[in-house]
Amino acid sequence: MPQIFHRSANTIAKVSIFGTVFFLAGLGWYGATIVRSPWTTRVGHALDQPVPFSHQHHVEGLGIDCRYCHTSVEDSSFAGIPPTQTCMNCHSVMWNKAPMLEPVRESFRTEEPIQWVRVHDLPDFVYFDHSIHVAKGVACITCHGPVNEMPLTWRQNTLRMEWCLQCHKAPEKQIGPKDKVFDVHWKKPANFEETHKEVISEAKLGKITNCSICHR
Amino acid sequence: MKEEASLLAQVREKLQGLKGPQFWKSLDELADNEEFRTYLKEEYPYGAAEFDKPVDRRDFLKLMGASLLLSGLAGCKPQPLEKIVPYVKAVEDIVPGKPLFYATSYLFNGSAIGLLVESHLGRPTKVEGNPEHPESLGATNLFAQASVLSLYDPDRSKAVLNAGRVSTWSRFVTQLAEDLESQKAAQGTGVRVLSGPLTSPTLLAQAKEFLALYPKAKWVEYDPVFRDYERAGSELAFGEVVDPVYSFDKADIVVSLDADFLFSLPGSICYAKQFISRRSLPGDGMNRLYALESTPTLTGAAADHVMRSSASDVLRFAAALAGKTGVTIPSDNTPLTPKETEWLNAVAKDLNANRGKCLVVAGRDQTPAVHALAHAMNKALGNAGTTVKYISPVEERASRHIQALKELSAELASGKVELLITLDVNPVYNAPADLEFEKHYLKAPRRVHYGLFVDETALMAHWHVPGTHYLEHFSDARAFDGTASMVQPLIKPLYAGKSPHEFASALLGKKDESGEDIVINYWKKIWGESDFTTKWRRALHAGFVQGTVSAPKNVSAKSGFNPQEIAYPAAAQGLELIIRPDPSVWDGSFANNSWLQELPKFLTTLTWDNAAIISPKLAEKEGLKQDDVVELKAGAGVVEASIYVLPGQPDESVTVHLGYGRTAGGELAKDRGFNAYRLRTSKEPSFLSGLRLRKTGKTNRLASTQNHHSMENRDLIRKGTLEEYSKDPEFAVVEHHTPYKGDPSMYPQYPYEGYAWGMVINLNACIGCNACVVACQSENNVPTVGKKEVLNSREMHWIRIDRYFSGDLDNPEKDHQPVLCMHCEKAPCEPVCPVGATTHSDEGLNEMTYNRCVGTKYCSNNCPYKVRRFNFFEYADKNVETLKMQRNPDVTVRARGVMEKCTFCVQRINSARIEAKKADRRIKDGDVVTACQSACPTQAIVFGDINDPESAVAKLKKLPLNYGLLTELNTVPRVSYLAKVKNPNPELVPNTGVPSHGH
Amino acid sequence: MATKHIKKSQKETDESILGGDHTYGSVNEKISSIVLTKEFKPVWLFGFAVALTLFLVLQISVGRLFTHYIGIWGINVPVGWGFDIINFVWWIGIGHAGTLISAILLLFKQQWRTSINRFAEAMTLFAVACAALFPILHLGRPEKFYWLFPYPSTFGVWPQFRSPLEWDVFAVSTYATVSALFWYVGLVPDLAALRDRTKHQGLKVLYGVLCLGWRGSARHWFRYETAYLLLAGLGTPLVLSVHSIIGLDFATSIVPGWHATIFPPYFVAGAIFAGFAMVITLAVPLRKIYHLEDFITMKHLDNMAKVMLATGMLVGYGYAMEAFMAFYSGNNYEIAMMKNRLIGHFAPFYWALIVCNLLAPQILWSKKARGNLVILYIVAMFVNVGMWLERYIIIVTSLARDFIPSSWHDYAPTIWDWGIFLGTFGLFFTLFFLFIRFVPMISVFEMQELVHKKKHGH
Amino acid sequence: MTHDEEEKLYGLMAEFDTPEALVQAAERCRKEGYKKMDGFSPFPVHGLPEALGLPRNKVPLVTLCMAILGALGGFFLQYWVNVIDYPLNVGGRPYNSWPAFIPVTYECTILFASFGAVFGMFTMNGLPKPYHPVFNVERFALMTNDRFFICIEAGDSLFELTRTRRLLESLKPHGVYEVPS
Repeated sequence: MPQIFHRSANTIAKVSIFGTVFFLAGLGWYGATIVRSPWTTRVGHALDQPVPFSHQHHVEGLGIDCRYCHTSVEDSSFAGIPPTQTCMNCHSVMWNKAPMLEPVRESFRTEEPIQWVRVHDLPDFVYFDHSIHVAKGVACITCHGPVNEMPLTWRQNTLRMEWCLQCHKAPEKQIGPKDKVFDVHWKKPANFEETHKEVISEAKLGKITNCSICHR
Repeated sequence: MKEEASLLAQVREKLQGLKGPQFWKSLDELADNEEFRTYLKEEYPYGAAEFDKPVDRRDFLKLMGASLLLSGLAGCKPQPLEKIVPYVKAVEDIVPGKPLFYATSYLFNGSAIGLLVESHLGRPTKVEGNPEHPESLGATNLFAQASVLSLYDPDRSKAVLNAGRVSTWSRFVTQLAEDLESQKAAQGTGVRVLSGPLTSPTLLAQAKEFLALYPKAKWVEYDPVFRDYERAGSELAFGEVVDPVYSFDKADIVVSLDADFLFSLPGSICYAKQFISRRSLPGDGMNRLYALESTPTLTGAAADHVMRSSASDVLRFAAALAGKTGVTIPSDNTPLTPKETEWLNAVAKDLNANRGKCLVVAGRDQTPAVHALAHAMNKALGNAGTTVKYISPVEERASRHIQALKELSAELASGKVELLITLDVNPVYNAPADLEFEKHYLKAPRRVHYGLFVDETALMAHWHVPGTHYLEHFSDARAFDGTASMVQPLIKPLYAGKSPHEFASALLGKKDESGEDIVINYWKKIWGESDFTTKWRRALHAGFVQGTVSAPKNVSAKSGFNPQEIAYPAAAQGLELIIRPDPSVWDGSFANNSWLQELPKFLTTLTWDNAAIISPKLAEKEGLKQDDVVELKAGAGVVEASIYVLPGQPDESVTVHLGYGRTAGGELAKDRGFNAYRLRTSKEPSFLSGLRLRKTGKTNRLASTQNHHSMENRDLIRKGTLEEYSKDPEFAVVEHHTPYKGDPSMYPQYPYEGYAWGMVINLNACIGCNACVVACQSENNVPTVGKKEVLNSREMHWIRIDRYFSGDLDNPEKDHQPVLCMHCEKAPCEPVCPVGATTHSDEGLNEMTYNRCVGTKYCSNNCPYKVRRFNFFEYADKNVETLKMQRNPDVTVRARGVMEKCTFCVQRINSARIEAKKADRRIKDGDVVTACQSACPTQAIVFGDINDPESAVAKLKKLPLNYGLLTELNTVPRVSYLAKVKNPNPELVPNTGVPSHGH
Repeated sequence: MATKHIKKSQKETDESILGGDHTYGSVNEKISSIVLTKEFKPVWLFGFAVALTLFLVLQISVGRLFTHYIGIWGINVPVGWGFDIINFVWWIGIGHAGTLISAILLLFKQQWRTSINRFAEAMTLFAVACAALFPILHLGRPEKFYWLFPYPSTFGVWPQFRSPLEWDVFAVSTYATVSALFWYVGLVPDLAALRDRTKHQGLKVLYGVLCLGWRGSARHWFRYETAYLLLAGLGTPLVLSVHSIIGLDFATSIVPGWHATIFPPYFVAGAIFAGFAMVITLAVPLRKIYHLEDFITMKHLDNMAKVMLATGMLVGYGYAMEAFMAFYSGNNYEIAMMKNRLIGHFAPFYWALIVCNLLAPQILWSKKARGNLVILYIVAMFVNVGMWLERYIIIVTSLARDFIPSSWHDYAPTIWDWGIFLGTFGLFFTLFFLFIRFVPMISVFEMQELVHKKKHGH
Repeated sequence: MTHDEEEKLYGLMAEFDTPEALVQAAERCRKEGYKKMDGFSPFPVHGLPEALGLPRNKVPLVTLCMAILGALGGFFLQYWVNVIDYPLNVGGRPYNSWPAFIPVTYECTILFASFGAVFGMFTMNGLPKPYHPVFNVERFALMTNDRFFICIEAGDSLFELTRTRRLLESLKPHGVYEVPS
């Protein structure tokens, strides 16, 4: 019988088999990376805001404390977004002609709130509480990143559950002294573990096995 | 927290923008107009939606994607951006993410229930009782709990209507001014105002002012659930009208003459608490209740001895009893049967043995004579002043509603009335049929209607003015004991309504006086200017005015009656019709509240319908069964009703409930059940004989949530008598309940250190009043599903009240058992979940993680208590914006296809834990109160840390009465029950006394 | 003497399982021609059309399910599982006969398996395909079905391996994969045969690719046979485990009527029972239509009938034990459940089941009956229905009346339940018709082996 | 016959009518000392492997290894998930509730073993191999129908065209063919 296939068919056959295997594997890997890529998580994307507010300028430059604007961070689950009023406290006198700030003044005039774009947006079925984290010595920058270096605010971490877990599985690595929570410049000293035993032991109590802490 | 700050602002802005009674738009609509419109069509009416509807394009693609195995990539798209909207100016003492509580009062049946209302960023979301308030004592009833939903009811009237056309308040005011002006000359001869009971001091003052301006005008009060008979009765007994105020906590023996004092009297919340306080834990001090009833009620269910009787015969019993307790009564020529006499003698003996420590209560629906006899008996037994005191009527004018309404419709008929103003009443729907009010109403040349809904009356009025919900306005009212209570708004009127006071002041020709000022001015008159503000603030803060309890009046009842005063009814012929307010929609004013519509009415567990309730005997006799449609012909009218067969119903009577058969007043209210007012006559409004019942051959399926009434000899509810209890306190934990000593598991026990949350439900205390069910619903965003779904047993309540009948089928014992998730330590539901969506916290909570659930329903199948609920459709209404505002932001709104169930109000536990942690302390006993627990009038539910030996719950769990449900399955439930102990009279046939023979 | 006797009986069976006077070539001819012929039998076309229509019904029903959500079914609380799981268990059960015939009978050196194993295996594959739909369809959120597989998710959570449903995921997918492999491996030499037989160049290439260039080398056959035997050895415990695990779905729960230790074996027996019924249902018409009487002889049908009778008795024993244990346990709930089935308002279903699964097969004691195609076919049909009823009884009646009377509620399927149920027949037969037309439905090389053995009587 | 033609030769092939003939032929050739040869038949012919002197095949070994791999992998996955990575209290069961992990372990074992058997077999057989010199022989197409072939490869040390042909013809084959490579 005449050959149906050319010699090369053998190689092609083997190659194509391995090809498929690797292709599928690659597809899986690709999916896994896409899901975690900044494109889906928005990590590092500075979002356009009605007013190009710069944390860098206000925090690093002017040294304003986080709590001046995010008032409820210590006693509520919600850190709080400053009302227009807060902006106007200063900007009624400083830069009160700056066109950049017109939306702020307009909002104040018309009593129409400024609609900011949410940078740190958890899914609706997740209940996160700022106050307890702050109270237990988790600094703002631990999750929000070097806000004092952000001309426009971006998301520093994925806010994915796996991200929450990697901290809660070893909390002691992430916490600092309670009085340094709002200090954007605080760097963990080498001997921190020795000096702050109680903080650490406390942090170790954090539970990841109680789903209803975050999901209810 | 998302959008919250903004939501209110946005919604209100939309509402303001709106003209006319059409739907105001929602954010979704702005987002996608087309989709939204189709949604509106399919989704509406909310709560009873036809859920069987397509998903929108996006979901569809997503699902198809899933079916094409592509869904793995679903996670590969960026999260949609969301807006976050702060205030423009910070609002005083609002901390975003933290709820605030305000004291206010809720008017039910003319009497004020003090409340604390939870508010999230200006949205009232949940109602709690006000511990300081005499009528609440920290608890609530189901109507108060559900009232918060009515606030957000999208069917509420949204604009002033003139002959059905949208108009404005100012136009109305000018028009009204003209009409009144023309009446001035005649001193208002032709003016009639029809309102509910005037228990609000301010409104009463305004009424008086109005009558002063128009001396010949009349201000008529009408409440379809009126207290005329009580008043006539007390007049008969005392020669003047007084309101009795009972102290059940002081009574060892209580006799109810067809009185449902545990649920349907003003003050019932307080009464229930008092009554139960004497039997919640069995012992020497335990009280005893004899109930004589013409239709099964909660009070009867709680009684130690029940005697069924036709309503008309109650008088006979009352008289006979009175005769035996030292009241002289005219002789009765139709004597009681021996068995009845035996029962009566026992009761009389008990009463006489406990002079000054007993109480006889007559039911609202009983004739004046019965009330008079009750008063006389209490005097003869020396209870006056001890277990009952008398105060001047809370409804100051103490008018006879039926009589007044009768006169009014007569005047209407004769054309005397030129201007009729109906203030928050709906006579066209709820006037007794024989008055033909509907017909005469049209004879008034000018008809003005004020109310929350465009109801039957509004549709026939020239003008309709939208009213405000009690959470939207300032007002005041008086509690059952006279305490002046404050009503303050938690939110600006959603639909530009006017408060009753603002409306009334318009009647007085005052231009745009704010409701707040009106109330303030009234109290200024009372208190004077001196440090008024502090008094006012104190009153608002407390929710009521300290020391305004009415002083007891020194009155003395007659000690005898003559035949004119007490005329015995002729022996009843034919069937008797009993007319009662509905257990969940009451007189019909709650008919558009989906929570109440879907609330299983106690004893029948009916939802979304009313029915003609008959006894098994009668059903047998007439060849009727559940769901058969019969024609009821009585007094003035005819209706078609579906049959519900209820054991315990007297054999010769048919009970119907008011509040259904509405033709207007909201999408949910309309076209459900039948209108029992059509059978009501002004002469015999509560019961009448000569009912004719005809089979139609039609059937209409009634949606009851429990179709099986017997416990099947399973010891789910364990009960005994005080005797048995004193012999063997552990009768509830007999050997076979725990066949295997020690741990039957091959696995080691999971250690629970730290907090261990648990609950005890005291079956002695539970009266089955349903308050917990509605409380849970509003706290946990539990959706309603509509009749069609309930028929397929898909209701969503996280806590349900099982009720079982036992003993004699004709006059059975009726037992309630609240069942919620038992949070089993060895929960059968958990190991069967393939994705670990339901797990156990180390504090012993059985957790349900909705967003992980894929909906296998295996957990529900494997739950022996069947407390898990499944979202077969997208039950939660995601389209009606106001309903979103009602939701509790601390609880996830569940999506379609996921399982849900009781969480022990974990959101409350978590906030308590966080506060405790911040303060570096443990959670104290009482820091966490579950919604069901706080609503319960009788404190039947106790929750706390069972690892803390000092906690209330731990102590109760140590009692010998404590037992677990189905513990033989080794589920180790964290919820346990205290067995029921009744205190029957040893001299009577144990349990429920003699079986009735009927007449 | 004894050996002689054995040889004799052996001979008999050989003859009776291969009729006619066949050579290697004629066997190949006969079987391949069915595939290689150009023309389509009208019967086939008609059947295929019907099957496609039913398949369409499935697509519509599933579409409806995905757009209108699972509430369109009749399920409720307490009856959280209805037709979905009934069908799942039923189809999976049917699959088992295929694996049994090809694997277990191979191990037992039952030569009569040869002519039926190929399409029995195909039946397995398609039945599993139908069954595998339901674990996905029955989810409240079918789009999330992949959460049941262990993969590194961004939530950092995993499936819950204590759940029998999770066991199902592994059991069913393993079963599907292994059956497919088994089937394909068996097919390779036959594809080669088709390659060499067909004149059509395109088909030559196609079969050439599919048979992986099989050239019947002795070395290949050597390893091939070992592998095939090993697969059979693995398939046997697999098939037993799969339905045992399905049984555990119920046995591990606490629902009265489910919580029974006898379930795993009794489910396996039931599966084989149902499977053989289905094989007969398919074989009887097949041999008629394609004139395969020589290959699928009365002996085959007789043997299958015997297996059916035997497993039927096993299942009957299962029912008896279930009832006995219920009463013997003295357990209130179990007794109530049993009473419900025997005399309660589920009695009609229960007794119908007894008639179908227990009484009907008894007729197979008679050789005559086993030899009568009509009777055989009817009995098989009874069993098909009966086994479906059995799952209905187990699932619905147990859930509808469990521990707390207050939550008792009955179950009524909706049109969509039926739609999906009938639809799966569409899927099954569509695949099956394609199979008998485009794939040799009898293993050619094994038949040739049989011819060889027949020739030399060893 | 020239030298380079011999170079292009894959081997010599003889065709037989019955499996028995094939087996005898194989035995004979082996006795002659030929190593590189193979038999071809529509179905497995018993005795042929022995006749050709084939070594024990490794399929069972591979299968066993895969089975062990599957078992360990299956159990470890569950152990790691439930005990190490994310221990959760599920119905009060211990983290390592090994009895509940058996079914999945079991299924994994069988799955891997089957993969081992099938893919092991194909790999060792060097399949897929769509092109093979034997196909060059016209009559080889009948192999799958009812013909039996033996092929002695040119690569064999003893291979010498004429002598080998003579040997094969002495076996009374249906025919002897050269197999061009």
